[in-house]
Amino acid sequence: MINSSIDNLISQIDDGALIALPAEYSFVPMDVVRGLIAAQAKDLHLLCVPIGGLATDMLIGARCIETLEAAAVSLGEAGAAPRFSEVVVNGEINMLDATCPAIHSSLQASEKGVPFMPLGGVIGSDLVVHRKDWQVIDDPLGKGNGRILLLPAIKPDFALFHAPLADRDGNVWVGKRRELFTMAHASAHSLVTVERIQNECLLDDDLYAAGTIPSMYITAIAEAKNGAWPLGLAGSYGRDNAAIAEYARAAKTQTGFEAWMQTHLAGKLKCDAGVGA
Amino acid sequence: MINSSIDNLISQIDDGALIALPAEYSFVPMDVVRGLIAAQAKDLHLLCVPIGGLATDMLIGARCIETLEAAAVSLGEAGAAPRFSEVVVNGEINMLDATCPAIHSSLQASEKGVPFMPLGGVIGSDLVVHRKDWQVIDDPLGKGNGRILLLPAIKPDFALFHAPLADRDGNVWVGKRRELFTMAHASAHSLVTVERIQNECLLDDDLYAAGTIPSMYITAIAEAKNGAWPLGLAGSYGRDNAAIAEYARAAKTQTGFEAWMQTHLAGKLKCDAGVGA
Amino acid sequence: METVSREEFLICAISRLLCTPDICHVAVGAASPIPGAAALLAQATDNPQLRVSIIHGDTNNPFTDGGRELFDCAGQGRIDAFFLGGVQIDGAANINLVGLGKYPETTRRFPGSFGSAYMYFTVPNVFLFAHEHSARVLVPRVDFISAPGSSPDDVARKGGPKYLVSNLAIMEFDRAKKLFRLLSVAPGHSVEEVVEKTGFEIEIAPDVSTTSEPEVEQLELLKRKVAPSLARTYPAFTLRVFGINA
Amino acid sequence: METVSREEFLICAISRLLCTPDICHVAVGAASPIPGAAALLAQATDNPQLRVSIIHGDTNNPFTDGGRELFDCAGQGRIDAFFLGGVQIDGAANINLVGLGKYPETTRRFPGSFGSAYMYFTVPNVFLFAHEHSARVLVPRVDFISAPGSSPDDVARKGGPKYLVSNLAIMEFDRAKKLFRLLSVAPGHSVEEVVEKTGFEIEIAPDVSTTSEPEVEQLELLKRKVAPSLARTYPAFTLRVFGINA
Repeated sequence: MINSSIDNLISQIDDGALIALPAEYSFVPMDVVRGLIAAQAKDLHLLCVPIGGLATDMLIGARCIETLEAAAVSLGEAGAAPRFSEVVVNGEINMLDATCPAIHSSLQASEKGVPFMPLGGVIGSDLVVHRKDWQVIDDPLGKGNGRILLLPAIKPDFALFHAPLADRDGNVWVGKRRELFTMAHASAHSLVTVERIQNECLLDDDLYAAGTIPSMYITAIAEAKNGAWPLGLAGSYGRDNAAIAEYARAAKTQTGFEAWMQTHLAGKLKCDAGVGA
Repeated sequence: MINSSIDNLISQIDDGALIALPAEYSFVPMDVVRGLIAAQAKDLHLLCVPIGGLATDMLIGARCIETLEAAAVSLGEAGAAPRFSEVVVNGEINMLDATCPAIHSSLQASEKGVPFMPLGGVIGSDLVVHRKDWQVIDDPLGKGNGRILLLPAIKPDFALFHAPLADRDGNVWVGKRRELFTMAHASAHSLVTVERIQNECLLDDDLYAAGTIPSMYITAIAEAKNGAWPLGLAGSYGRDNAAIAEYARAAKTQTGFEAWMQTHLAGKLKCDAGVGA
Repeated sequence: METVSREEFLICAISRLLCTPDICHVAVGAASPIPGAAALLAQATDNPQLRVSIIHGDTNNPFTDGGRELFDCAGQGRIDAFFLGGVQIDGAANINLVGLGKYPETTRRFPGSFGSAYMYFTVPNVFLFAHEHSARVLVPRVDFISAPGSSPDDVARKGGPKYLVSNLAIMEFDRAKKLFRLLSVAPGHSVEEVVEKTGFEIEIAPDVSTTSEPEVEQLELLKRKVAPSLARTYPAFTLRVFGINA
Repeated sequence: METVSREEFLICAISRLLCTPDICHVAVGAASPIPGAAALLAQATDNPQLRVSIIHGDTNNPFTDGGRELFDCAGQGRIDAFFLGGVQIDGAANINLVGLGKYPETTRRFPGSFGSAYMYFTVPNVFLFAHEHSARVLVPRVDFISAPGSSPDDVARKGGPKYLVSNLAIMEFDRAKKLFRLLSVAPGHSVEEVVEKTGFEIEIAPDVSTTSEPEVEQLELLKRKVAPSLARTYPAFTLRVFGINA
C-alpha cells in the first residue's frame, strides 16, 4: 500500500514478530522505531543487519525486545550502547551473538530459498559454541576444503527501513545500500518509510532503476520527512551528533532513558530540534 | 589499466583460460569475442552466465572452445544457435549442461569465497546424473528439509563484458545488470570494453554509484564504440536483428560460418553496417 | 468475426486459465511470446492487480538484481505461475529441453534446460506449453529429463505441473495420480484425435468440453492494448502475428 | 618540534608497518580512526598505488554491493591488511570483543564480535590494536574467543594475526610458534616494562629496538593531507586530535 501512514505500518507488526533493522551506515527507520515504542510493542525478535545502534538500544530500553541477534551493538563515535550493555549483563534478553557475514549469509539463504548457507572462517570462535542453530560439517564435496560452518536461513517477518525516495507504483530507491535489497528479498513483508514519493516510475529511468527495490517486495510505504533522525540519511542529511550524544548520556540509567524517550516521543519534538533536509 | 586497447585485453587471455561471458539480455563484449577469434584463441573453457548466444556460437564455430558450460545456447528470436547445435551433436566439445540458477550460485560461491553453494530443486533432473562435479547431500541441518544439491564454486580466470560507461579511476557503470557485479567479484580478472570513458568519478555521484563496479575488481578497460554490435546495449542501442538473422542463415554450415566471419572480421565492417549510437 | 489465428486462440485460452485467485504474479520468459501475451491479456481483462513480469523484457520487467533475481524470487515463493516448453514432454510431466537420442551425444540438440530444473520445483502453477500436439513431442518417456514432473518426499518441492496446453487440447496434471487429465479440446477436433496424437496414457475428464473460442472483447483488447506493449520484447512475433512494428 | 600526541605517534608507527610490497589493499572499519589515518598516511607517503577502503566511510569507500561486500571481498582474497581490536587479547592471539567474565552473563558487556570471526581467517595481515597496554587487556587467556588466533589444519584459513600494536610496543605474531615476539618499544619505555605490562609470555627479538618517532614530513603530511580527508568519516576523532571540523 503506497501512501500508508506510520501508524498503519506499526499496526501490522504483531507482538513477537521477527523484525530486521539495518545498521547505522544504512537507512534506519527511526520514526518506525519510535512508533513501535509508543505502541508498546512486546516480545519482538530483532535481527540487526548486522549491527545495532541507537534504534536497537532504544527498543531494548523500552522493553520491546525478547530476542536480539546482532554481530555487535554500539552507538559508534558516541560510545557504548547504554541500555544494551546493561540489559544484556542482567540477562533480561535472549542474546544471540553473531558475526557480520553470518547475518548477511543467513539472509541470503532466505533470499535464495535455500535452508542454509556455508560461510568460511568462524570455526574456533566461541560464537559457534553458543549458537546451537549453527552447524559445522565436514567438507561435503570431499575436496580437501576441511570443515565448514552452515548457517540456517533467517526469514524476518518484517524488513523495516527508511529510504530517500519511492514512486506511486511502490518501487523504493535505496541506491547503493544493497543490504536493503537482501533484507527485502529475504523478508515476508517490507514496511518502508521514505522522505518523498514521486509520480514518475523509478524503473523507467536506467539510473534510478539500478538502485531501486521493485514493488513486488514492498508491503507498505509511508512518507516520513526526516524519518531517520537523529541518524543521518546519506545524500540527504547528516547525523545529529548532539542529539545522539545527549541520548548516550541520558540513557546511562533506565530512568534517564525513560525521561529522554518521553520527551522525544511527545509531539513532533524532532522537528523543533532543527533538522535540515 | 584504464584506456587499454582491445588487443591488449585479448593478449592477456591465454589459451585454455576459463572465461565467463554474459547472456544477451546483458552486456556482451562482441569486439572482444571477435578479437579472440581473430587471435585464434584455443582450448578456452567458456562459462555462459547463464545462457549463450551469438558470441558463444561464433567462438564454437571458430574452434576456440574446448569446454562449454551453459544452461542453454540459443540465438533467441533468430532461432537455434547453428554452430553449437552441430558441434555438440558431433561431440567435438566437452559440454557441461547446467541450469541457470546453478551457474549464478556457483559464481556466488566464488564471490563469497566458499567452496560450494546449495540450490533447491534440480534433483531428479538428468543434469545431476551427468554433472560429476555436482553433489547431492542429505539435509545437513537435520531439519526435515530433505536432500539438497551442492554446487562447487566456479572461479573464472576472466570475466569479459561490455558496458556503457567507465571513469578514469577504472570504475565501470553497468546499471541494473547486477550479474556483471557477480561475475567481476567471482573472477580473478575482469577485462572490460566500454562505449565511453568519462573524467568524473562514478562513485562520487550517488545515482551512478548504485550501478558501478568499483575499480578494485577491474583489471583493464578498453574503449569500444558499438562494442556489443550486432547485439544491443540497453539504453544505448538496439539489436541489429538483420545482421543476426544473416548470421543465423550463413552459419547453418561451417563453410558459411567461416565465410561470414572472414567478411566480418576484416576491417571495420561493423561500422559500415550503419549502427546508430 | 475475423479469422482467429492459432496464436490468438492459444493466447486467449491460456489467459482464461490465468484468471484465478491463486495466481497473483505470473513470470514469463523472454522467449515465450504466447504466454507473455496471455499474461498481459489476463491482466488487462479483469485483473489489474495481477503482476506480470517479463524476464529480460524491455517492458514489464521489474527485476533490478541481475540474472539471478528471477530464481531467487521464485525460491522466495513470490511467483505463482510460470511457463515451460519441451521438445519432449512425457505422461509423468517430465520435460526435455536438451536433445533427442541418448545424451550426451544426442541425434538432435536443442538449446538446453534453461532454468527449468529449478523453476519447476519452486513455482506452484507451471503451465507446460507444447508447440506441437503429436506423439513425437508428447512421448511415453523423454530422452533426457531436464526437469522431472514429480519428486520423492525427501526432496523439497513447492512447485510443479498444473496444465499442459497445446493447439489441440488443455490437460490438467493430477499430482496424486501422476497423470494428465484431458479437460477440453479445441473446436473442430475430437477427444479421439487428442488421444491418438498423445504418445502417453491420459485420463479423460467426465465433463470434457470444447475449448472456448476467443471472445470479441478479448481479441479487441489483445490487439489494441496487449500487442503494442509486447512489441518491444517480442518484435518478430508481434510483427508476424499482429502486424505491429516495435 | 611540536609535541607529538599519542595518536600521531601510533598513526605514524602503523603507517610504516603498512609500507610493504605484500600490502596492496588495506581495509579499515568505520570505528577505527587511528588505523584509517595510518593507511591514508601510508598511501600519501610513498605508495600512491596502495588502495585504502574505509568501510561505510563518507570518503575512500568504494563499496557498492551493500554490507556484505567487505566480507565477500576478503573472502575473494582482495584485502591484504585489516585491523582488529580487542577488549582482551591473549598470547595465542585470540581476541575477545564480547565481554568480561563467563559468557553469556558476563560482568561487563562490550559491543560484540563484529566481523572479526570472519576477517581474521581471510585477511593475510591482520593488525591487532590494543587501546591500552596492560595485563588487563593483554591476558593469559581471553574470557570469550570472538576470533581465534590460529586454527587446526582441517579449517581453511588464509589469514591471521601479523602485528600487535599498542602505545608501548610493536609485537609480531609467529604463526609457527604461536606466540608474540617483541620488535620495538616506544621511546621512554623499556623492554622490562613491556614484559611486566603484558599478561602473557612473549619472546624478545634479538634486535629489539626503539619505535621510531614520527618524522617531520610524516606529521606534516598527516595534518595537511590526511586529516582533512578523514574528517567526514571520523568527525569527533579528527576534531579532538587535529582540531579539524568536518
